[in-house]
Amino acid sequence: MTDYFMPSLIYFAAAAIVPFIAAPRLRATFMLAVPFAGFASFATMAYGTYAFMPFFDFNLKIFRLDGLSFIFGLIFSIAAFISIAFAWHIRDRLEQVSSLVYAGAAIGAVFAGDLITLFVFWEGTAIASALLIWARRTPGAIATTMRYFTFQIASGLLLFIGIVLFYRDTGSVAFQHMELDSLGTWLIFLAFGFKCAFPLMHNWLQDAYPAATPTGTVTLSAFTTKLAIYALARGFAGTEFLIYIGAAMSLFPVFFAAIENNLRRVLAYSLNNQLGFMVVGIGIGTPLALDGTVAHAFVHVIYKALLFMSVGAVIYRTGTAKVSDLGGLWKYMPWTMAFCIVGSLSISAFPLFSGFVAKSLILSATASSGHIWVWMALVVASVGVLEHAGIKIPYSMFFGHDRGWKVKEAPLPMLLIMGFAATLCVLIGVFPQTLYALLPYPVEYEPYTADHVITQLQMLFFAALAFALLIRFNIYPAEYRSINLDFDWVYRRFLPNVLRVVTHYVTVIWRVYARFADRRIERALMVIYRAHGPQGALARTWPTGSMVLWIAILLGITLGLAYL
Amino acid sequence: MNTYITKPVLIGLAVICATLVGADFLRDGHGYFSFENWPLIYCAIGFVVYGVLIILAKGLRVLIERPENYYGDLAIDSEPEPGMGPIAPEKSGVPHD
Amino acid sequence: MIPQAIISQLPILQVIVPLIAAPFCALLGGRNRAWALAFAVSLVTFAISAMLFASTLDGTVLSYQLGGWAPPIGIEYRVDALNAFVLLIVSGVGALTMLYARESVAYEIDERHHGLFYSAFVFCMTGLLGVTITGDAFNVFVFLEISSLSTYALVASGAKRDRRALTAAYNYLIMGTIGATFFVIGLGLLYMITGTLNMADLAHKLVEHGDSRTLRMGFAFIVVGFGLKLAMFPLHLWLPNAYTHAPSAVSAFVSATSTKVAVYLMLRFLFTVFGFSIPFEVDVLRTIVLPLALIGILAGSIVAVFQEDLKRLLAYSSISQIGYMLVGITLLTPGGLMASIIHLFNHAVAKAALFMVAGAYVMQAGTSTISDLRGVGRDMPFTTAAFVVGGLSLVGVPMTVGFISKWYLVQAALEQGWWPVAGLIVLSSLVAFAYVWRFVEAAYMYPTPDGVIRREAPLTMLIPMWIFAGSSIFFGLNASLTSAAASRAASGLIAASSLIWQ
Amino acid sequence: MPETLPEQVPNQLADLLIFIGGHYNYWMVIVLMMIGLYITISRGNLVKKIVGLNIFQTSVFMLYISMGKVAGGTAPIITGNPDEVYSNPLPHVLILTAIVVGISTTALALALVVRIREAFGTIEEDEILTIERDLEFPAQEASK
Repeated sequence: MTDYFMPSLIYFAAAAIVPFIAAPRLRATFMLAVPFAGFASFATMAYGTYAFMPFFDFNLKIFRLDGLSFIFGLIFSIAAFISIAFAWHIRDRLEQVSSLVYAGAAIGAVFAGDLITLFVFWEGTAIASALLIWARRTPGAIATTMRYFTFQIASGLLLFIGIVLFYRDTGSVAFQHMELDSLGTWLIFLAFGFKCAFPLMHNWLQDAYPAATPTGTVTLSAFTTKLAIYALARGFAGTEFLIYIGAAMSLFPVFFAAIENNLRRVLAYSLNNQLGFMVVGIGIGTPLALDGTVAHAFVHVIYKALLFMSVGAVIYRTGTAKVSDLGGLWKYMPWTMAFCIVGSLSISAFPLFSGFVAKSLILSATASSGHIWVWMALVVASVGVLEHAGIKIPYSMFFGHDRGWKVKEAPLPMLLIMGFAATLCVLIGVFPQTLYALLPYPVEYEPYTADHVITQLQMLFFAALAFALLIRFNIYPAEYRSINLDFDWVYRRFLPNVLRVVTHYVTVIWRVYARFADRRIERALMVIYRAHGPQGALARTWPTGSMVLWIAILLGITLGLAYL
Repeated sequence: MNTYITKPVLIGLAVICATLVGADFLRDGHGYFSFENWPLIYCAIGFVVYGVLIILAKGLRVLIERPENYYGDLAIDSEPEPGMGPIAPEKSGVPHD
Repeated sequence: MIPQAIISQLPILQVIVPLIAAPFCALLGGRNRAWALAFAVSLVTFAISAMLFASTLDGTVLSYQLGGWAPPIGIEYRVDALNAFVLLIVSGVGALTMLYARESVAYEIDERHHGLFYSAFVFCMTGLLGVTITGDAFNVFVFLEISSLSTYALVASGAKRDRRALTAAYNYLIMGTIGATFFVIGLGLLYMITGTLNMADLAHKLVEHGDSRTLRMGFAFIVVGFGLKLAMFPLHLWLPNAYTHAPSAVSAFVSATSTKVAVYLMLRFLFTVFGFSIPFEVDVLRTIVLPLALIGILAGSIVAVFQEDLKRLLAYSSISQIGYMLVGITLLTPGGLMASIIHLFNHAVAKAALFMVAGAYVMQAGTSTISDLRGVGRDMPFTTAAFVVGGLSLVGVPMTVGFISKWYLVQAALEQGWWPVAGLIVLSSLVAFAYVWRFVEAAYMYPTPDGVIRREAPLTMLIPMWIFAGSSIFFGLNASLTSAAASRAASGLIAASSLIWQ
Repeated sequence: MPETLPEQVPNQLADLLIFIGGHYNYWMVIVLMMIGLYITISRGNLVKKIVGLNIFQTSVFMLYISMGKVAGGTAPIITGNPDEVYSNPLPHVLILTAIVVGISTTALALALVVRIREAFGTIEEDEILTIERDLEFPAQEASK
């Protein structure tokens, strides 16, 4: 059995058992143990390819462990632990099972040695995450799930077609570096792009994440996008094209986040922005850049989960995540505020916090490889990150207008896990070497140089000063209930209208054609029926004599043929 | 929105910024690009970029802002956000404005 | 573990055991005693054919000389990969149909005739097994007549339920006898030019003999004779009435075996005896048999779509399925042959299951017309489910053995470059789906007409049904079993014939 | 007829006559066979069809027997005289079996005809067909 083993089997096995555990407490603790078991199963293994599975005439490498997949396996296990712990109070079996399957599929995909296994788990994450959003069970959420699911399956389909073409061109399905030269690799690249929220394909992120349950969003935030980053890093490291995509990706969400009313959508935009950083890192492709991407992905999972958790806690207590309804909670939820601030400081790369040690890798890699404009874009983007995630999230939730909320602090399990995540962020910030040791390529980069710290602090505090002044002189965008259109307007409003018009004309034409064709088809069917129906020539019971006649005729023909 | 950005907060911020400007000469200036080594460049970047960014965002908002029920009832924005199960009982304050 | 003495006697035992047991069934009479003996005999014959099949797995050809006479003079029984496979199918279907027959016959045939019915049934099985196993050409005729005569009697025994069974049996008799007599004439002509009746010997002599008008006449008579026995398109007119009005157990057994044995005979004579040594034989196949087979496929399935009675629908579907086998033969390639042999197995299994289901409906619902069977899906869930599985295997849905045979057939046709034939095969599968769906729709989509109560079929009927339905899926999933046996048989035939392959 | 037949025509004619004369029994087989088939095809009466069938089968027996004839050989029944010339016994034996098969078929056919007579009241095929058609499509009959 061992040669079929892979870590995600533990998640799937647990997912199979969980529904049958009646006591909610017991079920939650059982689920909590799963990430540890998952990580332990591959923690001590040497790098190499372990499990093989024959599939038609392929021999699928379903468990490959190497530098890149180990660290992603680790961070996915941590993410699984965080999201499961945060969902401690959840009773809904669907959400629990789908989160386990989701984590398992993501880890399975990370360890996939070839494209087919990757595709299987790629689809697994799509299905499980859709169920996770669906678990909220409100009409809006279900509609959003359908859109989300279509996007994810579209990505899966592109991947599948890409693999088929890739196999036809190169004859191999191994999952390693691919050049963007053939249609197959382009389709695979696009498939990864879909799930990595490239510009114009990004809006499923902002559309679906706010639709999930607060605990569901925490799970969602970790796996799909980081899996896409891993896939891009594995497949297309060093592709020039990615640098400019990454720059674009890190820039445009900043503006949307600044004016967004729903905090979880702000965080979704921020997630999109952070992905931009990672994509730039992959695009540059130098060992330092790739390390930067991996490090950034690693820390991003933690602090993004922390931010989503703090917003989740606020939702849990107040029932809303809208800036227009929140404010003044610092008196009632001090711990959540503290953890939220730690998260915000980490994301805005404040020194002594995890973001600082990771993002600087990417920035210096970009600068050292001479992409001035891209570097400028990333600097603007990091200021933007400070704006919407560093300041807007904590400020609008805990300070801002006092809406008169008098709520209790978040329940203890939530606080504990948020504390764990916050300490993790601080630890990585203070001791970057722990993180650097895990990275795939050896790192000789020292984040804490005086120059770097000072410039970073200057930038952050002057931005904060600007914020304070904008608030003071009331220029800061006011918060009121509203939504902002994004690319999803195209397929939620524009295309349906176009479709409605087109179907109107098509039906008119079809009706004209139908009248004309009906008579013809009717007559043809009658002819067939007359020949084959129960009284038809072919089906009637013929007199014996005629049967024998047929025999004689056939014999005659064959004998006649004998004389030709 | 400005109940918390009182005068002492502003003064505090100004003091921090002043010290940072003071610390600027500590930088030994071996950034990758030439303009990185100009004095106070990062302070300027932080302040100016932030302001421009907010103004551009407000401009964008004018274009793409829509009422909450723009996508009809089948959208999460127009339906009440039930959070986790029943809205936490202790909530007594009602959001106004 | 079986003593060597018995193993060497297996070929003759295969035929003698049922032959001797048959009259005893008539003597025993009585309620279940005749059935019990018949069932026991069928199990024994199945065991024998299983042992035969096992011993021919490694390609050995068993030969048994009746009475110790050397082959060209004496009658020799030869068992190679092909007829071991057919033997297994015939005795397997026989055993399971016998188990099924207990309830079905008790309902359809009145008490006094049970003994005679079962003895005729066992005689029919003896005849079919004999035809398959014998290596002597004239012996084929004798066993063919044994099985045919008993089949006519069995079909006629359906008269208790519907008097049209008598005319059906009569027609079947006239056509069957003419077919057999054609075969004898052909055989006589062959004997005239070669002087021997042993098939293997005949093959050598014919190759030496080369082309002559008598050989062509012999070939023509034999092909038309077998064409009639396996209900090739214009000669199929006896089949619908025979299968419809025969008792259900009989139609299940006969539909699954007698036409298959005829196909086996066609294969045996075309490849082993004639071996396509003269171009005339290929021309006959390509200009007469192939078009007729294609028309048969289409016409059979289209007529089946319009049928009101379920058993008649299945009968017409048999005609079209036989067309597939003939197309497989006329392709004259290893792939084509393999396809028709696998289809032989698939059709035997699927059609037996379907006719058994029809028999269960006749017994429990008293009717087999589709409109009266509305909502039967709910009242008799297992039976109807077996119908669905058998129907899907008939249509050739993936995961069923039907898919494998159709797959090989289309592949062989495409290798040969016969695009229209491949297209037609796929088209007719669609039509096949139409007539399977017609009944499935009636069974599941419509509510049960009120006042009609139908109980689920008894277990002794369900087990054989589900063994057939299950095996059509089981062999669909791990296709290697049937395709290995089929490819062994096909290569054996090709090697025997003088067709040269690239 | 041209005034003088070319020299070689007569012996061609002669060969033809010999050929036809010599094989008169095969001609008999073919004639019988055609008669048998014709009766089965044309006659409506079921019993007459069986008669036609029998004639058809006897033609086959004739074919086999004439096949086995050895010039000057007597019937293949041992007469104890060692240097007796017999014609080939094998066809005779085959035809014995064929006769047995023929008789049993006729017996079964006649039994069927008796049962059909009881069930349908007639053994004329077209009457039986009309009865069967009424059985099968009673409703349509009225509606058509």
